Amino acid sequence: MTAEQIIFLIVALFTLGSALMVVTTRNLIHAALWLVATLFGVAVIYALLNAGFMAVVQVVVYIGAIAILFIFAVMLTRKDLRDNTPQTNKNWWAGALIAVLTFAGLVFTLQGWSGFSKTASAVPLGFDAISQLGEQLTSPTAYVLPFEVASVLLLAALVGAVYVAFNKK
Amino acid sequence: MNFWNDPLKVAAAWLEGIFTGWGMDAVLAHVLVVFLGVFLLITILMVLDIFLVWIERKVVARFQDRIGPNRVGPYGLIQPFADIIKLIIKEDTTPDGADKVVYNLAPILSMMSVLILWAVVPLAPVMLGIDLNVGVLFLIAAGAIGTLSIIMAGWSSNNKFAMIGGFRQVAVMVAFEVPMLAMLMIPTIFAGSMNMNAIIEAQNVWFFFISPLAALIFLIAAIAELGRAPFDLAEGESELVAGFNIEYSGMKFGMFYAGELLHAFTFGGFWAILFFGGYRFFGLEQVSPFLAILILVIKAMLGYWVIMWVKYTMMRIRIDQMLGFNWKFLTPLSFALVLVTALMNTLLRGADSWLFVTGMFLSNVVVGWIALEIARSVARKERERVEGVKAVEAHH
Amino acid sequence: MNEWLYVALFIVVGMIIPIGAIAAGFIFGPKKPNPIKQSTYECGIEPVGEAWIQFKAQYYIFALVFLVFDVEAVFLFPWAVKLGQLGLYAVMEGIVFVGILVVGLVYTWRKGMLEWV
Amino acid sequence: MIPLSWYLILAAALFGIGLFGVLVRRNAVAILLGVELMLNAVNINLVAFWRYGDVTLMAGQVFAIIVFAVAAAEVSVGLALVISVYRRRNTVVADELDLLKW
Repeated sequence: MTAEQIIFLIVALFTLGSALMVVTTRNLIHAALWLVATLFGVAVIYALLNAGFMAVVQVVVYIGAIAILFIFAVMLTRKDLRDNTPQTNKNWWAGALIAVLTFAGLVFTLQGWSGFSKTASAVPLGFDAISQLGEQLTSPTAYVLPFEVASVLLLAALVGAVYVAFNKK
Repeated sequence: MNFWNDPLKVAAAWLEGIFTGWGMDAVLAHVLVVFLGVFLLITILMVLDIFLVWIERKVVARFQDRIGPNRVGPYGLIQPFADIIKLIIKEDTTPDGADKVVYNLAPILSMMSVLILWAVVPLAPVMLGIDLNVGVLFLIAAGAIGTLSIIMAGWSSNNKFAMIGGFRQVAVMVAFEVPMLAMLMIPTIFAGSMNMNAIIEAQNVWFFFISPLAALIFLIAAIAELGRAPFDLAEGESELVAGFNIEYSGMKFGMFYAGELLHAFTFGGFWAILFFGGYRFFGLEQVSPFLAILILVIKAMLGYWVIMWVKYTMMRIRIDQMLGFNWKFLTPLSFALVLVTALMNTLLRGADSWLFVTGMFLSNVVVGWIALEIARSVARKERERVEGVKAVEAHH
Repeated sequence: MNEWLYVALFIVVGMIIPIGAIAAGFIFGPKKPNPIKQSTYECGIEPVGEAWIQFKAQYYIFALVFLVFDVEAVFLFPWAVKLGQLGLYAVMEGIVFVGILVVGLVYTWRKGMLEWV
Repeated sequence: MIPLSWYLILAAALFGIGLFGVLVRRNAVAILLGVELMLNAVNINLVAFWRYGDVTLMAGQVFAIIVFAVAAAEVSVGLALVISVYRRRNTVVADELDLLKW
């Protein structure tokens, strides 16, 4: 086993363990902090995939903004933060079954695919993912439409959230 | 390649030779050497941090017409070491009902978020730190961890002041991160890269002269990010007592305190790197890496001095004014500046160097002037409105 | 391997050193807890209730606007990197992109949501 | 080298855990935390396919960034809904929001 594989396994276990804590912890602030740990693990996975930009963006967006938003939202709805009623509903075993079946189904489906265990070729020397990204995000023949639509989506999210949560009526 | 010209490579090769001589695996030896290098750098930073306490206290004393620490050692130089011994032998209390793990993790993360910033600092042309092609965003990512540590400290202390202080601090920090993100785009546009070293290499003319407004806004956003005056709302004794770190004592408090000072110095350094040419100074950096490091440290100290100067001459702003200033003035202005810079950069491409610099400088001045005029007219209307209301009230 | 390994080393060392400092404080400091000392500090007044009080909605709005601009910056940074080699159309795309988001900021402003009441 | 399958299995497992969270948690904020996990699982897949395919085709990364925007939109509107519901009904427990059953 190479060092890279060992690192991957450690990070993957860390990520999955924190993810399990996210869905099982009673205290919601702890759940949000475990989410931060999970997302950090995912950022390390991106770094392992040579996607440095994605890794740092993961930290900036998820840990810097989304986790903070979650913590603020928990504080705003704090009555349920420390209640002692069960945090999971009665059908938790059915949920667990569905989750396990989904996982098994996904793995089973993927196993039949010919490219399942292929390995990556080396990144070409001097390849700059960010500059490629910049070019393709603005190129009319590539992804300029998703680029602008993302802006509209964010606008809709901002306006919608402000309207929904704080309409003074 | 001798030690004087490339100390890092020479030392690393020498150490790796020793380690492999002991029969160590080459890759492992390399990692170990890098580990030692990182350890050395961070230790130097911590020692520097100790002296920053002394510098800060001396400078504030001068600003306030005092002498400052002068009893312990020559010029009071031993004073910070006495402070550290005091912090170490102080009792480390944890309040009842605190969330122990989160409470203890917060100061560690706070210090770590500052220390890792130095990973991307290019110290000299041959000592680039880590040559990340996302260097500029790394700054924001580290800041995100710092923000998180403040929320963790505030929440886990089980103290109302800590809670409110932490949340207010975070609200201000995230608010001022928006103009900071925008201002980081401007060196990126000029250099065509997010790599810190590429940004320094591109500064044949310091970016300060090309985009002075960007340098100014970056400084304001950085000061807010640091939580120093005029944005030091946690220090508001009458409202928040000490903000998020009220329950911390001993070395845990020391971590927050030292982290803040080192953070200020680090941002002085980044200000120098992004807008004042980093280690470059009329070709002197090519003479020796040691000279380059000296230049960078002097520039960082000057940046740090400006941050202190602002801190000790400005009053604290109220939090509503802080946030209003950011969202209603700084954010629109910084995005307007980014777009104007992008437009001018494209229009002036291929122009002579002096034309480019003059055009950029003038566009910055115009944008700043328009923004100030708008702010002034809005302020005048607001004042008339308020005074008009008062006049009517007095009339009744 | 790649440069992120060095970043990982920085993170590890950056945590070891504060842990060491705090551990030193833990070793050398006295440990004599008592209920008064352990109570939360509220300027000498006995603490009433718990600290997990409810917060006002404005915090959420600020985090929300920040999130939107943060994600926007993620899109704009690759644009900024490549801008030097692209034509005027790229600048126009950027202006449209930012312009759409500024509409959101103006809406929030007009709704009075940027006020710290 | 790490084969592609490892990343895909990790992503599938993360998706499963997220799905479990969405299905069983009672608190609406916790359900949104589960959705975040699922979106991240998708992103791991997208970036892994980018890396293991032709790296000069940026589609994987572009769509991962779009997923960031989608996640941000989902979280902001979702949490705003939760806060809105909390203000009207004083609860964020999804089981108790049964107005439409009547």
